[in-house]
Amino acid sequence: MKKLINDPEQVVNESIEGFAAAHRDQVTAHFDPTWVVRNDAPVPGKVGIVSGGGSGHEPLHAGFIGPGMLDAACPGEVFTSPVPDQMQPATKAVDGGAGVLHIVKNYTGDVANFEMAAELAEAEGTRVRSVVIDDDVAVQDSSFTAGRRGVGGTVLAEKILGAAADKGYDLDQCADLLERVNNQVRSMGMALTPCTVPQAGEPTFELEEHEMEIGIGIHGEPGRERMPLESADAITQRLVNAVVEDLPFRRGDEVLLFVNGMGATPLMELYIVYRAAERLLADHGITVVRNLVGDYITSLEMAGASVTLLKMDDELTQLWDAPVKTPGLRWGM
Amino acid sequence: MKKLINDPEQVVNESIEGFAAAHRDQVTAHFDPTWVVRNDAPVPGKVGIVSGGGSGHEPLHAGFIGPGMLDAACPGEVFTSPVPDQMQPATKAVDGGAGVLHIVKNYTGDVANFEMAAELAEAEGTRVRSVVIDDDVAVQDSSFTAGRRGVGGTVLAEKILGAAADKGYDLDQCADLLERVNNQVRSMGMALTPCTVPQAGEPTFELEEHEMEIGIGIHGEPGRERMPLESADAITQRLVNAVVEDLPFRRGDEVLLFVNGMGATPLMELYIVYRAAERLLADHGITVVRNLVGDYITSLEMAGASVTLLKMDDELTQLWDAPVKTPGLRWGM
Amino acid sequence: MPIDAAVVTAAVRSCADVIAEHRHELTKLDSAIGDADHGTNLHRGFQAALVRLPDPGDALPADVLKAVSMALVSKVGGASGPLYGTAFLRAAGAVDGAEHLDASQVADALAAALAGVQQRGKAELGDKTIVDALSPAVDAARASVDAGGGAREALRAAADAAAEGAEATIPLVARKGRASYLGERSAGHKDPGATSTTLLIQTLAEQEGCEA
Amino acid sequence: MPIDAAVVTAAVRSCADVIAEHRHELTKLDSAIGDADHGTNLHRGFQAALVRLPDPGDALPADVLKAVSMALVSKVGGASGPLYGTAFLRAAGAVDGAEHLDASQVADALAAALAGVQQRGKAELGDKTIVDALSPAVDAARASVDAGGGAREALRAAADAAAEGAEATIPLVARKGRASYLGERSAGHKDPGATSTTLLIQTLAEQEGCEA
Ligand SMILES: Nc1ncnc2c1ncn2[C@@H]1O[C@H](COP(=O)(O)OP(=O)(O)O)[C@@H](O)[C@H]1O
Ligand SMILES: Nc1ncnc2c1ncn2[C@@H]1O[C@H](COP(=O)(O)OP(=O)(O)O)[C@@H](O)[C@H]1O
Ligand SMILES: [Mg+2]
Ligand SMILES: [Mg+2]
Ligand SMILES: [Mg+2]
Ligand SMILES: [Mg+2]
Repeated sequence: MKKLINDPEQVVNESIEGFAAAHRDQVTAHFDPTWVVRNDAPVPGKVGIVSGGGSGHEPLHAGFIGPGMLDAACPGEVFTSPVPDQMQPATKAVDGGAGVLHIVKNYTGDVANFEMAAELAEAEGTRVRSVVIDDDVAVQDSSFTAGRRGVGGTVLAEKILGAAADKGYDLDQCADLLERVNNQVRSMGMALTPCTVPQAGEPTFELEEHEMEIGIGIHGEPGRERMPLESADAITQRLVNAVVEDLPFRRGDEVLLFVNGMGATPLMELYIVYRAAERLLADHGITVVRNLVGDYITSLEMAGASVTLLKMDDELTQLWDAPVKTPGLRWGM
Repeated sequence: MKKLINDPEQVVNESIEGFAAAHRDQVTAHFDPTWVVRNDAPVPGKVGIVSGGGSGHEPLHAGFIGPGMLDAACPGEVFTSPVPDQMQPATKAVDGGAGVLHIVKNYTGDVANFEMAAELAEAEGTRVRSVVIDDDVAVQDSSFTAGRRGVGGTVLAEKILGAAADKGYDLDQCADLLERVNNQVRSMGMALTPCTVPQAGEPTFELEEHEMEIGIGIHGEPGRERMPLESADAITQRLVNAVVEDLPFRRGDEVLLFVNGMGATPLMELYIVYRAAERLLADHGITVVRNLVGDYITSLEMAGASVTLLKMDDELTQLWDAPVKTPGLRWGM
Repeated sequence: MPIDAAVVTAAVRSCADVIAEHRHELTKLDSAIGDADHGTNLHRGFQAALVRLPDPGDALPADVLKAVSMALVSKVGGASGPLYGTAFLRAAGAVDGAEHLDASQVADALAAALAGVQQRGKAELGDKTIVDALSPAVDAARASVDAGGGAREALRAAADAAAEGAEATIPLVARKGRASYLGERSAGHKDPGATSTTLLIQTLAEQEGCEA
Repeated sequence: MPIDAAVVTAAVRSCADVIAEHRHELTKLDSAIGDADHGTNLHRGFQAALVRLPDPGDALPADVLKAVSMALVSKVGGASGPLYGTAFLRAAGAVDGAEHLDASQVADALAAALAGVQQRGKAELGDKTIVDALSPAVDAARASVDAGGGAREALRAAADAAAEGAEATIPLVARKGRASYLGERSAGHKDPGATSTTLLIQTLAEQEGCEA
């Protein structure tokens, strides 16, 4: 395991310390339990937006704290959902009187821990609504299973909900909007290499030089299928087609195209994927009206990429374009 | 070689096509020769800022095109400096009547090609001034050698010069400022893994599991020294001390601390390095007044990091804080 | 020796030791079909539990179980934190007020733990989860008690049944938890949670003092 | 057969073939002490040169050399593009107006190429660069001509001297080019540029028609 770390047990604490130091004008970190909050929280009258999840996906989530996006984030251990003890103070701290929205990725652990946290917060008098993001089309959806994972769509959801809360949406409107975003967003990812959880010390799986994993999530897990490595165009076609067919996105749709790097993939390669994806969508009669290209929801040092499509309309476009000022995503201020 | 590419010969073209498509509202790409320019060039009366260099360092340089930073960039083949045929039309296109500044990294090829380009531009009536960035303290400076490489300082220089040109600095003032920035900035980098140039197909060097390279540049080359892997804190100490002692930075200095990822290093690890660096600087009596943490000048999928320090003053701080709107660096607009 | 707070406390300590010892093995299982953290997660939780154990002198067995529950919920995270946390909380509820536990109460505690896990996690037998070890364990313990066995026998029966249940997860295609994302590829691997459940029940079955 | 534009053109084609053949080897050398692109760079340049070669029917040797120079400058990039581009440009200048080249003009062209490389690159003998192959080649060619040798002998002498010069770069610590960044670690590797220079001169020495 080759990593720029001191102690596998301390990676989360130390990186959050560094993060909070680098952005001390904007955020404050609390430890044991660990949560990070914007300095001007709570914003009176605004719905507080809280997210969280395992660490190792940076900049998600703490990197998205700031005006126009999250009010607080709860980083768990690497690839391990946070515990209710973290969500409880975070939720309380960002309640400006309008209640708090929890944006939860659909993993058994995340859902259960956020559920317990919401129960605790409600008991203390904070109104909480939770919406679960499950946009990963690689996983078959079924009521008999854990369902689909929450992946790339989460980044878009956090941006859009942050803007909505800023615009004065109330808690129920925020929850409804988040559900709508989740219903209109789909993702699929692939990996060229595994990654190594610091505390495990060994790669999560082994891949031959000419193999890839298709249908991966964001936790270094193997995907739905292992197959021979293909060209960027062919891989992109697999991802785009799976995403388009799932919703389905239709001729005439306007979308936000998000090409996300899993961590180790050079930006150069992400733009090669973007090029292919935009062309394929044009063939489907789908227009890309907004885009995002880069490493926003990662899997440590995994090499690979994911494609996310969000069906856009005027409301979503306005919310997407609204100013945002976070360490990981910033425009308009 | 595992990469998200189609054809090793086409990686630069295809990624620039994707880049230009993703940012078509802001930039236009020209091919054969390849150069990328902001859509509103030339900005009348403003000094044009042009940079360029080998590809594989993304977002540098094309990712920094836009208001407040570069007017045009010339991407060479991977790790190969661009040719005068590229700089010539780029330079002409951004000359708004106030001349053009070339920001050149100190490599034999970059310097020679930009030199030829400047001669050609001057012959065509465009005033050009070139300044060479050579901030890498890993390389011993000497008039008998090629001198020091231009590395992380380039990112800071491009931001600051873009702001200066926006503020109305004339060509000579820009060149003087760039020289001043170059005199006040120092960098040092290290690698945990090599990278693979697509056209070469094989890693640039081999490293054992417990080894690292100290004193690397940004071209996948081995560093000054190979040594046993150390903790993030110990590695950061090596980088910071080398940088501090070189200028030297002194007690009471205010600096911009730039922790840069080489490509594959998770943001989590960069913040662990940031944490260590800020503490070490505090021990030296040096105050971090601005910072930048992330992958801004990369070496394909190399894992590793570099530390850059720029001595700040009121002028530089104001220019750093000025609005910038590029795909790779954005704030204030 | 009755199963009092001191015995339960000793059992928790033994569990912490066993998890510490097997944590790499559990993480390795989780690496195959999950995200390589199950051993690390439980180890963190049981270490936290050790610190929070009440003084057995002024505590009931339920207090000890509740302290473990709190530690697991607030330190483990992931899927297993809330699930095991709920299991211990429900077990505590099942023996609320008791100063020492007899065989039947032990079986009740296990049954309550299972009910809690299923309520939180919605998993059925055969989904390749903790339930696949815990559910047969509950049945075996109850059967042993019904046949007149003591706590030691009930726990031994439970441990054997859990082990068998955990082995039986190998060919299963997961329907709950992270392994479900792998679809067919989850078959051929033993479930980490069923394995840790087995280790914990085996530890209780070996615990000195569990003779009631 | 005099060394006219047709022979020079044929020589350029041979050079392109040789570089194509050795490009991986050159890139590999560059990978050890540079950035793994020297072979790729030169190959791109010589392929571009092939496309731009003038019709030998209406061209002088200098025109052919100039076309190669332009192609290298506008397609190679890196250090070697401007250096080789300047070399060919200066070689063209040295034989300006000549319809065919005699042995002395060949030696002059090599000398002019060296002067161009040194003016652009500021490298001295022993800096572990192109100069280490080209400089002894120039001396050997001149000596051969002075001793009454023809173009073929001069080029053979130059090729041998270049090869020796390139071998001699192995122990050197680089002072110019990318390899200089490695400091002491650059010793023990053959310089890619000196190697490609040797290949080019060897190709000229073997070229059919270079008998003048
Ligand atoms: N819904 C569920 N019901 C019961 N057990 C479950 C459920 N989901 C997951 N598990 C158990 O949790 C184990 C994984 O725990 P752990 O690795 O700590 O959490 P995570 O999956 O969040 O990383 C699985 O092996 C499985 O036995
Ligand atoms: N200043 C110089 N003078 C002469 N030759 C040089 C000089 N700098 C570099 N070279 C030659 O250029 C070669 C490298 O060329 P190439 O790999 O194409 O360019 P780059 O170093 O820009 O990647 C070196 O092996 C060396 O022989
Ligand atoms: Mg986990
Ligand atoms: Mg190069
Ligand atoms: Mg797990
Ligand atoms: Mg090179």
